Amino acid sequence: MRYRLTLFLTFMLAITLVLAACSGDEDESAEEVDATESSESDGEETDGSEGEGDSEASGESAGDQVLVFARGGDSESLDYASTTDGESSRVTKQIYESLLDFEKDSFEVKAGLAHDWEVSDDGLTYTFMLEEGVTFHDGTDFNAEAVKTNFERWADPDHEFAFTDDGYVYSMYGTMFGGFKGDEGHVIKEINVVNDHEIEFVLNQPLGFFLQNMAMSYFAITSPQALEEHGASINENPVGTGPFKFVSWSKDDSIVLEKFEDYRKDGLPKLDEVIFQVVPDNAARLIALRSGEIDIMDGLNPDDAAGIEQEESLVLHTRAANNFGYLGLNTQKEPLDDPLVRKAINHAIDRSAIAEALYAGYAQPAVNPVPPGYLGYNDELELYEYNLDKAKELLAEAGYEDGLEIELWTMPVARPYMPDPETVSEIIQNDLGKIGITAQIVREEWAPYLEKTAAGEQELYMLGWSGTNGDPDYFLSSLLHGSNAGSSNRSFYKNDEVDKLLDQAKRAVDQDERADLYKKAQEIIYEESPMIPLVHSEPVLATSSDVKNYVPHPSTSESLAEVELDR
Amino acid sequence: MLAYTSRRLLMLVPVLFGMTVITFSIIHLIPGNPAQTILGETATEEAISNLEETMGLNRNYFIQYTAYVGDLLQGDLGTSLRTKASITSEIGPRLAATMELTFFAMIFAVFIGINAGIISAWKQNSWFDFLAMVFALVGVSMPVFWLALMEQWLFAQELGWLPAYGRQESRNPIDPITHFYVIDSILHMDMKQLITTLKHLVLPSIALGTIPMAIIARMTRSSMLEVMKSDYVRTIRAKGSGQFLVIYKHALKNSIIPVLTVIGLQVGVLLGGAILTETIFSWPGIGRYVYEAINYRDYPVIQSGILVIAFLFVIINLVVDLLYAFIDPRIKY
Amino acid sequence: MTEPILEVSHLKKYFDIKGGVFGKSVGEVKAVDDLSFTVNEGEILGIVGESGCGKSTAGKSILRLIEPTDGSVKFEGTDLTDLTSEEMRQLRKNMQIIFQDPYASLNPRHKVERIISEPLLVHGMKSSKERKERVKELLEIVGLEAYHASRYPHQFSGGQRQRIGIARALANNPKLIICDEPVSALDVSVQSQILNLMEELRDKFKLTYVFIAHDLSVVKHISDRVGVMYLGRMVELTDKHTLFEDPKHPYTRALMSAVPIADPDVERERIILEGDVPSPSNPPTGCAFHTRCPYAMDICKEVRPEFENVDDKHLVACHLYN
Amino acid sequence: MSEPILTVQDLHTHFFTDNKEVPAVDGVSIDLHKGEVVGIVGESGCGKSVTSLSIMQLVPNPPGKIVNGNIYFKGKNLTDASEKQMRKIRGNEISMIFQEPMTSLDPLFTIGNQLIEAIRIHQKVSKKQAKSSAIELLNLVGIPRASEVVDEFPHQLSGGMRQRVMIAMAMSCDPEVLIADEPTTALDVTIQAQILDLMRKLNKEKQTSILLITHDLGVVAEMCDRVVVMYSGKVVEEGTVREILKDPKHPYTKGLIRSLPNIKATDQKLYSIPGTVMRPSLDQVGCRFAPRCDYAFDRCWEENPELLEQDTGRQVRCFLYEKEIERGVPSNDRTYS
Repeated sequence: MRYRLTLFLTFMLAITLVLAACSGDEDESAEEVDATESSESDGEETDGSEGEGDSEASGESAGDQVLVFARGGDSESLDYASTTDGESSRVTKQIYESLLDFEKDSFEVKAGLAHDWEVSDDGLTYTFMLEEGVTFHDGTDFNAEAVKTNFERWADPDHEFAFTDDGYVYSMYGTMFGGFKGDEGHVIKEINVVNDHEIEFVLNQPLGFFLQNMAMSYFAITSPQALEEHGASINENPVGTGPFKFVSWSKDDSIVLEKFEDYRKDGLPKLDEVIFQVVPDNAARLIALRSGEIDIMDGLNPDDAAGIEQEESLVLHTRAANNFGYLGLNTQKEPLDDPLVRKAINHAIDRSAIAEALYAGYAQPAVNPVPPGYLGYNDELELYEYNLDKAKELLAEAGYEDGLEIELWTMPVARPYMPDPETVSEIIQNDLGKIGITAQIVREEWAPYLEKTAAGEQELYMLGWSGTNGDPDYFLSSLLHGSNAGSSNRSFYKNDEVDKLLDQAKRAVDQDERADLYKKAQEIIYEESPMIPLVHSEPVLATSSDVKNYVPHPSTSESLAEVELDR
Repeated sequence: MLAYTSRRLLMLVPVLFGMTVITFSIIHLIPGNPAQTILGETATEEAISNLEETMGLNRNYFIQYTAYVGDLLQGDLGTSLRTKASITSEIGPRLAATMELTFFAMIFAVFIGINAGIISAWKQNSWFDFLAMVFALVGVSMPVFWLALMEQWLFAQELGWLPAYGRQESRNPIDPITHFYVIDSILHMDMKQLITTLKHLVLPSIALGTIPMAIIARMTRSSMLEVMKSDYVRTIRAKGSGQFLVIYKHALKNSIIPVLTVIGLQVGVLLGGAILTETIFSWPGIGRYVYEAINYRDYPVIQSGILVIAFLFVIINLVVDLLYAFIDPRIKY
Repeated sequence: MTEPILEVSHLKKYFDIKGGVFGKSVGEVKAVDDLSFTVNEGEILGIVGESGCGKSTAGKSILRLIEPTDGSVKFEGTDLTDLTSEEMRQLRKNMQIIFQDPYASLNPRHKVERIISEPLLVHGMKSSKERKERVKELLEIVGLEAYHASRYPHQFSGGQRQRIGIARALANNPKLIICDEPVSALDVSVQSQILNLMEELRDKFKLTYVFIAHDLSVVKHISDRVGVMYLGRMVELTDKHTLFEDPKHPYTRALMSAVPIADPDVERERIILEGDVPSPSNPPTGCAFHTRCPYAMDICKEVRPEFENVDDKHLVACHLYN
Repeated sequence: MSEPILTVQDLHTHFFTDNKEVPAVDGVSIDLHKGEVVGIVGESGCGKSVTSLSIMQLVPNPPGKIVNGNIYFKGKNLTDASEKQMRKIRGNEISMIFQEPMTSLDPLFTIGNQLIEAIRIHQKVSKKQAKSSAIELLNLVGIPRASEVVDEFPHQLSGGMRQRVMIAMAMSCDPEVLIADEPTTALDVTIQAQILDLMRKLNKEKQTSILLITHDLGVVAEMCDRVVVMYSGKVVEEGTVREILKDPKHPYTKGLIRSLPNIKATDQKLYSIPGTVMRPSLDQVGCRFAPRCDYAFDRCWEENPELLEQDTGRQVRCFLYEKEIERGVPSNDRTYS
């Protein structure tokens, strides 16, 4: 019995080896097999989607317009509003559309499902004119009622589609619209359907970045019929109006989308199929790109980027910065309550060294707590000069000519804005040592770290922030508004003037006016140094040179409607 | 045999109970408030208290545990915090993926390992023996990720023979039935798909199977050498039988028992510890599922993943024990 | 005759057989089943029997190396089965055991010095110089050289190892030594050396032996009285001359006739027993030997024969003589 | 007497370990005739088992190797035979049984399986036929319930039963020569008597020649026609069983017989050969028994005695008998067989 098994195993191994060896001419033979094969499989598929057999066949014969987008992790959920995961919005961006949209490479707002919009002078009423003749992937019509249903779903935990019992929380809605239905700060007072293609939002108070919000992929529109039909499992059965419709999702592996033939824009999308493939290992992903198995790879190692630039068959892309890592200073604690000390530290940190060490240069030393390219980014301010003499002077001025001792809290986990906190903390410790500040590194587990820094136990600490809707408010107010001290403002920075500027900017409707207000706030912050922005990382990615019209968006989610493959 | 089997099954009960206690405790053993850990730096207090409410973290431990075990008994592993999907349905395909990979890795390891061990023992101190044992030593100490990347570099990038990642071609996915893709492609009667699936299995199986292969080879060799010295092998040779019969019938069966122990342990290790291989080869398996859940602090998934892996481990070792009894008539049932 | 130094009465040792779903005890192996005999001071009592008859278990039960299930063992009037383990430990000074396989019973990682001096230390010889002296003395007594003390067991031949085992047993001047197959692993020419040594030592130190063996000729050579065991019970016990000249029990007779004699001229009637010794977990009813006995009667299947005197001091358990 | 069926001629089997060459068998010659039972007697390490394994070409190599000598079986020299030719002889024309019945059977296969294997290696019969002959063989060697025992595993049998199975296996192809290496040493006396009885029966009924290797002179007395006494790799004495036991010549044989505790003898102190068994060695000069010999004189330490042969076939390796044998002193009667 035993050697019968051995023989079987020998046989199995032989097969595997033959498979490996004969793979070279597999393509030609595959063609022949396929002809008989596809007809057979057609007959057997009963519950597959109708078009699948065709699309598969056309996908095979055309072959070209199937794009494989490889990334490091899978999507959490395909219900965009209940997650803040970037890998999720990357996919839902293709399936869903919002009322407005961002320009290809910036956070500038443009038309989306609404081709036009009006804002009342008091900034309290927004009217959107919706595209006509748009249908969802399930064939139902897109109209103002659908928009209303979606917004009510997010605002009202008791809404029939809120799925609160299934753990759905629309945290981004709460953040962006000041809370939920019934909350004090909730800005949306009412939503009025004017007619099928016109909808009116009435606000309690002006919200400077309301339009920005409407362009976010978090607030896209789902087919109400799909919500009815799929209920809480809408997260695995997305139905939108976007250029691609959902086909299948094999978790931790791939999500398959196919061309939506009735897409509202003629001639788009150009691709027949998009496959989001999970390839967790950076090196493996690069190998797959080189061997032609994938077309776009996200999450390139900065160290590999230089090599890519040399390769003819590959193209290197940089995504504009949309985050920053910072060294926080607890402004309530001695000696950090003294702006002179804070400025001294600011002069002592060598940001370029950090950018070089961690991102191989694919990062910018940060000046402001807002990424460059954002509305109101103050480009008149210059980087705090890395100047140890000046730093020492400032310290002496503050009365610490003999140096001082301080705690430096270091993050226990890696984040996109801080891929290696341990190294950063060592660089900082070293830099501070040069001006006589002895930094003691403190390590905590992640949850206690967050709890204790929110409670203000720390002195120096490390954290960061990532953008979502491309509005400066999300950075500046969260991190530095006095009302957020003890939650997201862990520097406990309270400056009435800054608070006033930020509040005004939040309510202002005119974008230029907002930009001015933010610039002023940044000046004060720059001067007071409540936190030391370190770097804005610029993620790098690579595509095969066959991929055309691909433009990475700073939000990490770009529409692939115009992308095509040229091979 | 029946009594032995049922006794072994009964002995599982306390083991399973212990496992549930341990997995249940995981969430309460991490420092700090679990809800804060899960939600991260942008969490509001309200979100934290909401989550505590949903997860029942504010109830007393006993009630929480009872509810946990009650759900488990109904086959309900809970809901993933991250994806809001039922863990039971999420874990199935991943388990299948891991089991398929483990199966082929073990076939590779067992086939090569046992044969190399046998030939080494047979031709003791020959150049083959020497080479095989050097190779086995290297195999044991070789970092899996390095081997995996070398395989990818050579067979995927340079030679283009085999795919670098995944269980199937992205551009031509399979329609899963059992989620064991080899079985699925047979069920679909799709020869091309079967070949593709097998091709995807080659590199990760080798990467994953190399360490067990080396261990099995060394174990088989020493076990064979022991058996070859035994009186009954001398008897069989005195009967006039050839080496092949001696080795593949008698010596192998006798030396397989310690090897079987190793195989059982290794299967367990592979099931739970294939994270590296699964990551490098983009294998959507259970190791990566748990690993990612750890990154995202998705505690229900961590609990369930560990529970399922531990359960499989226990079952495999049970099977190994039953196999002993099957192979060796001296083991009392 | 003097008072018996050792008095064993109704000694029993049953081992449980585990099985079933819960691993409960499903039966017993009656390794030693109601064994009684006495040993006088200075005497050598031989116990013979085939493998599985319980002779070794009996030896170990007497010293409480394994706990007897029932019965009593009196050593110089003290009932050993009543003693605490500490008292027993003290008493072991007077009672020693020598095992069959000298190699397995000596720790291969210890030098002979340590092996022999260990019992000395246990029983209170604190001075290491004294112990060294004693080890030297003991080695000479058993026919080895003093320099052997610094060697390891594997450096010795089988006979020499058995000498070491004996030296260790003698270390604390015991009164009684239980010899469990002490020569059966040895070559013939060495076996006679050890037997002679043991006899010399008996005379020199006034020792008492219980000599357990399966080899009838060896037992006959060394013993004063001989007991024959079959399936956990004594079937015959008397002084060796009576036993070998006039064996009563059919088993004893068969056993004797089966021993090959190295003399081509000896012609004798051979009794070849049928079959194997039955399993002690399921011994036959009545007389345990009836399944193989050429003289078995009906009563043998039902009634267990008493172990009683047939002639003067000749105990037999057989219905033929009652 | 006719030509011997098996002749061992000046056999040298050496073991090579740790840079040492040990002449385990050092120039042994033995004849075995049809229907004859020849005993090889000696203590452990004397080379008797290695001699038997050498005949079967089963000396584990490495470390053992036949360095010199011939083994003729029916005129064919086995030392030149290929492994393939040897396989045809083993178990078919020459069979062997071993000392340890407890470990000599594969514990994982049924008795039947192992017997059938033995049969089918040499005979082209179906499994079914082989099984029925297996049952027949078990009956032949006196195993009760043979048809059940074929399906049992070795551990379910007692030592005596296993040795019977070993004999059945050895007899499966009606061999002309049976080599029995301490076949009863591990068995109880009553079982030993059964096994010896069985072997005697086979010898008488099938005229199988038996080479019986043992250390027990009692077994020799009961079984053998002729006896070869070995000491330290060499034959020291050879003769009929009566000659050896009643009129031993070599001091070693004499000592061996005298040191036996005899069931019939009276209480005297046992004779014992002083010293311990000498391991064979290439460096040894002189008679290997000299260090333990009561009669040793200077020459014994310097010169290796030759095996002296009387025309009757009686052989002794001792200087003491040089003169006696030259003078042709007749040995005791040769009629015993």
